[in-house]
Amino acid sequence: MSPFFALLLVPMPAMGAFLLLGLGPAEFNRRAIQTIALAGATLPAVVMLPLGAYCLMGTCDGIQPIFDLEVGPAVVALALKLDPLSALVGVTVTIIGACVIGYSIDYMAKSEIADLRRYFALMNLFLASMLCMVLAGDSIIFFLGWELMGLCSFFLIAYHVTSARAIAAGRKAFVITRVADAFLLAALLLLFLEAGSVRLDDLIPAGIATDDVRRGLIAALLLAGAMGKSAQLPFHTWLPSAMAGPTPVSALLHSATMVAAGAYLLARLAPLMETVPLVMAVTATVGAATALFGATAAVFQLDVKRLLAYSSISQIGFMLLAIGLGQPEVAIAHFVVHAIFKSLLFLSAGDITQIARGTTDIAAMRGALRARPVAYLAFVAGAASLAGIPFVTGGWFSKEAILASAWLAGPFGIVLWGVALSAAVLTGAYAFRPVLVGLIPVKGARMTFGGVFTNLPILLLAAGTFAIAPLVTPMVEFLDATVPHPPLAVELVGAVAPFVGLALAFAMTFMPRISRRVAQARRMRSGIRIDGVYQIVFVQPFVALVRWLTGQRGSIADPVGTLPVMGAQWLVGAIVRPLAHDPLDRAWAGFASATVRAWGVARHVQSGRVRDYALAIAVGVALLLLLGWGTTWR
Amino acid sequence: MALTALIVLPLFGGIAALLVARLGRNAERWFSIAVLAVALIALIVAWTGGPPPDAPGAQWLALVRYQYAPALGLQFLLAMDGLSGALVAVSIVLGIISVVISWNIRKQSGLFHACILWTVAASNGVFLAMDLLFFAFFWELMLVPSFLLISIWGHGDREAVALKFLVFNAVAGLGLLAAVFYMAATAPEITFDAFVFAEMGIPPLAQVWLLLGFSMAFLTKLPAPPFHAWLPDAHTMAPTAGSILLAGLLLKTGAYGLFRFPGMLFPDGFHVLAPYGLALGAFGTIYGAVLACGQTDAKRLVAYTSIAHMSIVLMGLSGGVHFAMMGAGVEMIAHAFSASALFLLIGALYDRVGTRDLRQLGGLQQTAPRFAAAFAVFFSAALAMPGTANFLGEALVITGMFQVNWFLAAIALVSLVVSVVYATGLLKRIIFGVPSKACVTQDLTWSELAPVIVLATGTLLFGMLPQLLLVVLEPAVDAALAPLVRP
Amino acid sequence: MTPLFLTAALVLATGLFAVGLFGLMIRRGILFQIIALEIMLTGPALAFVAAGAHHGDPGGQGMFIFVLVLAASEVALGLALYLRLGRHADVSDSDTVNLLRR
Amino acid sequence: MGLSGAFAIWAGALGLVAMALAITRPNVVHALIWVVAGLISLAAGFFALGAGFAGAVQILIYAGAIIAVFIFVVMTIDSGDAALARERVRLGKGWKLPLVLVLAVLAPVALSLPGGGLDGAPVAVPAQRLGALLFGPWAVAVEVASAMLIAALLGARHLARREGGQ
Repeated sequence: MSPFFALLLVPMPAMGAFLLLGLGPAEFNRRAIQTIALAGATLPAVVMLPLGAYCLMGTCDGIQPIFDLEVGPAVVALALKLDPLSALVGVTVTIIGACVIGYSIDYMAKSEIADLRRYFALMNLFLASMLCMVLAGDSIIFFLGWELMGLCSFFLIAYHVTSARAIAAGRKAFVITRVADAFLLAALLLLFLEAGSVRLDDLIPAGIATDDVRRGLIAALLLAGAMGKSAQLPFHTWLPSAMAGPTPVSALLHSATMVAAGAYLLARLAPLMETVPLVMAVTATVGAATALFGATAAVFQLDVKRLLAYSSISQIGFMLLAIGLGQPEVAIAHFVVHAIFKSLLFLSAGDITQIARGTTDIAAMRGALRARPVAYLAFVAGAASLAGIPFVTGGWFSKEAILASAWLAGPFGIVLWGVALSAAVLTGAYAFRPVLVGLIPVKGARMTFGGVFTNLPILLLAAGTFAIAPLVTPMVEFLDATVPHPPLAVELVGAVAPFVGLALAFAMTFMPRISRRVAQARRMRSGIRIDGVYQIVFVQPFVALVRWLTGQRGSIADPVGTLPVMGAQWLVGAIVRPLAHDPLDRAWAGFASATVRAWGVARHVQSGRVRDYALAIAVGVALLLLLGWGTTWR
Repeated sequence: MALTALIVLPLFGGIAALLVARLGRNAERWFSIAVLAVALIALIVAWTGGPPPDAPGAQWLALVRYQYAPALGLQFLLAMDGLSGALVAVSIVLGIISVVISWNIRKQSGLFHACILWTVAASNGVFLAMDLLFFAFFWELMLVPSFLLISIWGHGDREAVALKFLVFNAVAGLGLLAAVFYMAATAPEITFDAFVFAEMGIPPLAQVWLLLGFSMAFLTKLPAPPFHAWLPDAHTMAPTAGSILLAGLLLKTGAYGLFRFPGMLFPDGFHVLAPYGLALGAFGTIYGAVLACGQTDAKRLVAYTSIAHMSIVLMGLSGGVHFAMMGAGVEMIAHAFSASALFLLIGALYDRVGTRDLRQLGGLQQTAPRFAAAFAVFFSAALAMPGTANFLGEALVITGMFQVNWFLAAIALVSLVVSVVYATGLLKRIIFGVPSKACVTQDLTWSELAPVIVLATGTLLFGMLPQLLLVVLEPAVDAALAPLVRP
Repeated sequence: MTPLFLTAALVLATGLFAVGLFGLMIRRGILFQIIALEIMLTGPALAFVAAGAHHGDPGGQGMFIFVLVLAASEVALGLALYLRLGRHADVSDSDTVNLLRR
Repeated sequence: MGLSGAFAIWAGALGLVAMALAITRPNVVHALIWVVAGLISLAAGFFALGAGFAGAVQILIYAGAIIAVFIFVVMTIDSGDAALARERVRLGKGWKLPLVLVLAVLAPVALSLPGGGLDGAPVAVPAQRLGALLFGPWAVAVEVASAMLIAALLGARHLARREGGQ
């Protein structure tokens, strides 16, 4: 029983919890649901940590095959895989999953049994699918996890089933991620055709070995798939509106794990991507552009959750930038750090805003220091790590590594470095805005503390943001890579950026003139209305086509279906109907009426007058005699 | 011998059901279930009965041949391979489910169960008959019980719709008959045996015309877009059992026909017409999906999704590549499960709420959680979520399409995306939202939940552990592809 | 001259018959039509007697007797009908009497 | 031997002329008298042909009895001058077609006249031979003739009976 057998056990508990809660017919009370959910969430962590430790000690590059079967010429061999990348990400995901689900036990305490059960079932299913994707050794299980995450995000965003906005947000998220999944599926299937097997170890060399055109296409498709799932620039519109879901969902799915799955995909297939320089350049530029766009949009947000959503977009932009520059390991390090502080931010913000009348806009966080000190201080820690306060927070190390790799990547790299730096400054700005708002004292605010399930995860994550700081470089080495070090001056500039951002934030919150202008920047707040553009360019034409085809616009319903039917009916009219009255029959009828008319005439012969009859006799005799004379007499 | 039982048993069972109905106390329902169960056992016996000695190919699991009029070339020839065995199993299971689901049908319940059994018998006949005359006979026979089911127990203006269904398919059947008789006439000595036709070597031009005749019947039953006008009406007006049989059995016969005969009898004709089949299939997936998004009647929406899924099967079948054919086979069975389940659920909802209009439904999540869970499972099957058999089928078809033509693969992927739109649309209007006053219903009873669980396990099992299905289909696909090897 | 008597007699008989027929056609009065009928009968009578005379066969005169009987009964009925009709229709014109029932 | 075919033909011709005049008279009585004249001349012809009995029967029964009854009936009908005028008018009309037809009837007989071949003198046929014939082979015919006469008698009596003795 090879040690890798444990790999199978990692997603099992979460899947079991889902099956029990989601599809199980048995009735559970609230307490039972919470225990099953907690078990489903924490057990994977319990199993994953020893595996991670095993990986730390020795080499850990093992495959646990599940089954294999022949489909025609190809062999489909499903398997789970343990290597430094999957171990590191797996540990992070399990830990954060446990924290968030633990937190949500208290957070969701008020919702009634049926919804609670559905919520925890879906959260566990999400955790299971994320772990499947992370630990997948072949493209089928990878795609299974990838798609199941999309499904769970749809159901969880639309958790508040009665609110039309949440449902619409869920549908939008699912459609856009599904477009990305289509690209990814195409890429994986093309690789499958090349390799004749589904194992990632075979796919990557086979992908590298193919001709350039096909490899370029595959790489481009993979990038498109990653960008869709990670809400990068063209596909980002679904993430801000996905905030309609409950806060723990946003914390786990839409910031820490699912949204960063794109980065993980590109990191996993990095050897293949690096062989296509053009796609790498595109990845980098997209990453940088998204980082900047996300940061600028976040600055103008009024709602703390939307602010954090745009922040996620920009942070993952940073990850893509790193991958684009050929440093996937740094990106993964940033992934781990980002996962920790972003989920921390969401959980603490959720806790603060929950007690303040439930709305999640920044003004509601006023006086949070006194009202909710534990959550507020945790929020400050997270914000610091997000902004990248030097030497103290993990965020600084991973962001510094990314800026360094940008600087060292030649002339084009320096441009990207500039963009990334400005994004970092703006990150500092938007990170500290809610913190400063929280400092504004509010009279009569009573100091309250959440339950143990609320505070334990928050404290754990807060500690994590600081504990991870020294571990960033070892993490990168663990992934067999080195952290690039730019010249000292560049590092200093990077260190100053967050403080410039802090100043900006201070100006925005406390100077009335600037804060008023920030409040009115409605265009920026809605992400330069890209969402509206998509609505006009994609959604409305599609709805119009549907309306036209189903005949709601007064046109023929289902034209391709009804036209042959109408043609047939016309044919019947043109050919059959004239023949309906059989022409032969009509001829006989004509003949009959002619005889009737003839009878009319013939009737007059019998005039009843003796003279006429005499005349007839005379004629008859005359003719006979003539006939007789003509023939016999002579 | 077991093979003939598969057809004869339900056929005479149907007649017996008419009589048994008089005994009352649901006698005919238990009787029908018993008949179908025995048929299932017969299937297993036939399956495990070891390969028949005189079978022409390696892939045949069982074969029955009885020459009852050699002078006229008439014989009773049945043969079963992996695919037809699986389809027969599916049709029997769906037969049992449609009996279980319509437990509260009181009007002429004897005839109702007779129609169900006759439909199963006729479709088993289509799946097994290798004698083209009998194939054509069962092909037409299938229409009669479905016509009765729709016109007697349907809703709305059911007679007109049933008639439209009958006329559409009967007229299309003429193409099949013409081709069969032409082949029988030109054969060296008169026979209807498909194996003889396979080795007969029909001239290529004739093959094209014969294939056109065959595909006229199969495409209408499939249904492929220009000939699909009968399906949405038939489904909306049919009773729940009728819809299940229609979606689970009748649609599969069209696909089975395209799987078996073009490859075997008309290889040259297939190479000529395959591109058109691909184009038609591609158009069908997009057309069916887009139309499904705009429907307001739940059953009509699912009917259009069936058109989209079956067009993907058509693409797979006319691809002529190993993956595509395999994918088509899997998609056929997966669609049978998912479409029947959706019809079952919508039918159950209709029995409780009295309407299928999506604008009046909604809020099932609050009032009937078990309903909602069932819908969610088959919602994910409808949009081919990995882990369901639908995804396996469509992924294999798309892989095949990548080998044939990338543009078609792109279209199939677009149809995957559009499937999300209509699936979430259906789910939104039924499950989510504030529960409308029409929607306060009691949850699924056990008699409805059991079939749902059976179908769910079918979909998820073949999705998670595909080798159960692929091992069965492998020989059938290899044999079907043998004559088609691309020149 | 004597040998031609039978042919001439037949011609005369035909003439008598023709005159009777002519009378029947042109006269409208019922009485005149009955008279014309009588004249028509004398035609054949003459022919019979002439033929009998030519062949020396008494049959000719026998037939003449029958013609006579016929003429008598015919006149009797004709006049009876004439008297009966006289009560109802204008018997001077036989056209008015063209319906079988009154 | 005294029989002379020529006289018979001559008497026949006279009869023909009388008959022709009979049908053209507007007055019924004149017409009847011309008929009697015609019949008597024909009787003369019969005598010339040797058919004595026939001639006698002609005069006695035909002219004497039948036409006499005829004249008797005509006398009972008082056809006034109006009828006379009307007859004159009618005579003038519509006689062309009948004339043509009558000539058409005469034409073939006249045309076949020369080819006759029916020569031979008339042979007298005494009444005794006639009597032997009538009551010999023709006995049945005579009975039938008498039955017809009785039927005519009854018919005439029934038809001419006044409606219920008005």
